[in-house]
Amino acid sequence: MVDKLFEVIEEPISVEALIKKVESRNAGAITTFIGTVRELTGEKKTVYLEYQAYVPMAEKMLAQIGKEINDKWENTKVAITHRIGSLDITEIAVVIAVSSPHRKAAYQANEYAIERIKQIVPIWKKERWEDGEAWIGDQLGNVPYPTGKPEVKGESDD
Amino acid sequence: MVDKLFEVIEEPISVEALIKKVESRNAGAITTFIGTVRELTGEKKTVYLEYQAYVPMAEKMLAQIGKEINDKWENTKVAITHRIGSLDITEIAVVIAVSSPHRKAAYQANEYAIERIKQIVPIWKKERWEDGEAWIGDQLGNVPYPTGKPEVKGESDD
Amino acid sequence: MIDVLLFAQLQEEAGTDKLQIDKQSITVKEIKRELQEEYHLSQLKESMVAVNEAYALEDDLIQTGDTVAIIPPVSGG
Amino acid sequence: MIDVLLFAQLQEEAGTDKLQIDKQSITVKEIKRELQEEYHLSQLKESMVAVNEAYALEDDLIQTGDTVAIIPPVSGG
Repeated sequence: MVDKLFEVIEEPISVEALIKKVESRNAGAITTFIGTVRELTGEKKTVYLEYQAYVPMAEKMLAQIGKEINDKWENTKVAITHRIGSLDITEIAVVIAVSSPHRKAAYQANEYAIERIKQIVPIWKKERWEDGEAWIGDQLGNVPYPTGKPEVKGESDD
Repeated sequence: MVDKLFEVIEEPISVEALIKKVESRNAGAITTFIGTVRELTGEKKTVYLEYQAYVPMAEKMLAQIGKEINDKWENTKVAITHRIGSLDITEIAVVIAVSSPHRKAAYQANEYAIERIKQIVPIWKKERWEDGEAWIGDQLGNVPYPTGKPEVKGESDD
Repeated sequence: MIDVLLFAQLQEEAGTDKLQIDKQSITVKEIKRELQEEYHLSQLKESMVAVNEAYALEDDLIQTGDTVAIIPPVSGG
Repeated sequence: MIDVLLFAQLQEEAGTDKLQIDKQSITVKEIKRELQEEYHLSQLKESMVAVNEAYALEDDLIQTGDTVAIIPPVSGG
């Protein structure tokens, strides 16, 4: 079986498995980003989250992000897995692993990946609170970009 | 047994174990940096590396870096493990894990940690090539800072 | 026939994850208007449209047999 | 008696990881000079000195019983 570098799955994500996918004799640095379900957003208490995806397209978009990174930062390797379904507090929703000969690129490329995911990958999150639930969209009303550079926003909420 | 958040060990480092140490219900993001032994530096081919540390002081300095991060970025949790002894290509020399409610802080604090490690933590690396060996020091002749802000340099070699 | 996939909020509003539109061809802009008028879906203005798993522009032409997906603002990560 | 720990390159040059200096007290600056003159160690100029596991300044006073470590430029990470 060939490892898929970019996938959307329903099972828990193994961080170690993603690190393995980007290992390389020429890598001096591997960064990972692990997005977890946080209990508090402002005053609101999340009970659990539910993620839904347009799976085949989401995997294509993740692969596109990987390609964008390879074009921007030399000799990087990228793997991304996003989980869907119902997730409890502290569970892992997404893992991004990037390896690079140099650490600066490993950090930059990793952060680029999460910003891009939030722009172009068809995955949606429903928050379930004690007193209700809602599908979350971009509160600023931006629409995702089909191509081109991401607009890297400042501190976002997750 | 209480988990040590900052340690220098001779055995292989478990990334999963470090992630566990920084998990939190208020964390929305965990970043890890994994420093691995790279084969090529310029034209030079490394056969293996050897790390030596002044262990008790190195652990104190790692803890100090953790404290600096907690002061600079709210609600972060930090764990750092550095390995010493002989390491082969692709083996892990250091792992930094940072959790934070927000991803921006998790990336920034993690990068701050590796820059600080390269300034103040008494650990030394000996490179073994096919035709010789040498202890590596800072080629720019900087000395580490006992206190104060790090001078974050540009792209370094590892 | 054109399949239209719905997700998230839109799926709940429509009560289904898939609609079918009986057309030979239609532009992206027109299909959005049609979905608004026929199904009263919200969020169409701020949604992107994907045709066969790739983002499409407002004037792109959708043909019978294509799979269309309405992509409201995403919130993964 | 003051213990002086050596690491990396300095340890190899001295052929030992620990020296002892028979003094009641001495400043950081003086101990560096003494190590240079007695043991011909390199890198002393660019090295930091730690006293009891904390970085010390050039004019700090080292007392008998203290543990000193010579810290050449570090290269961990």
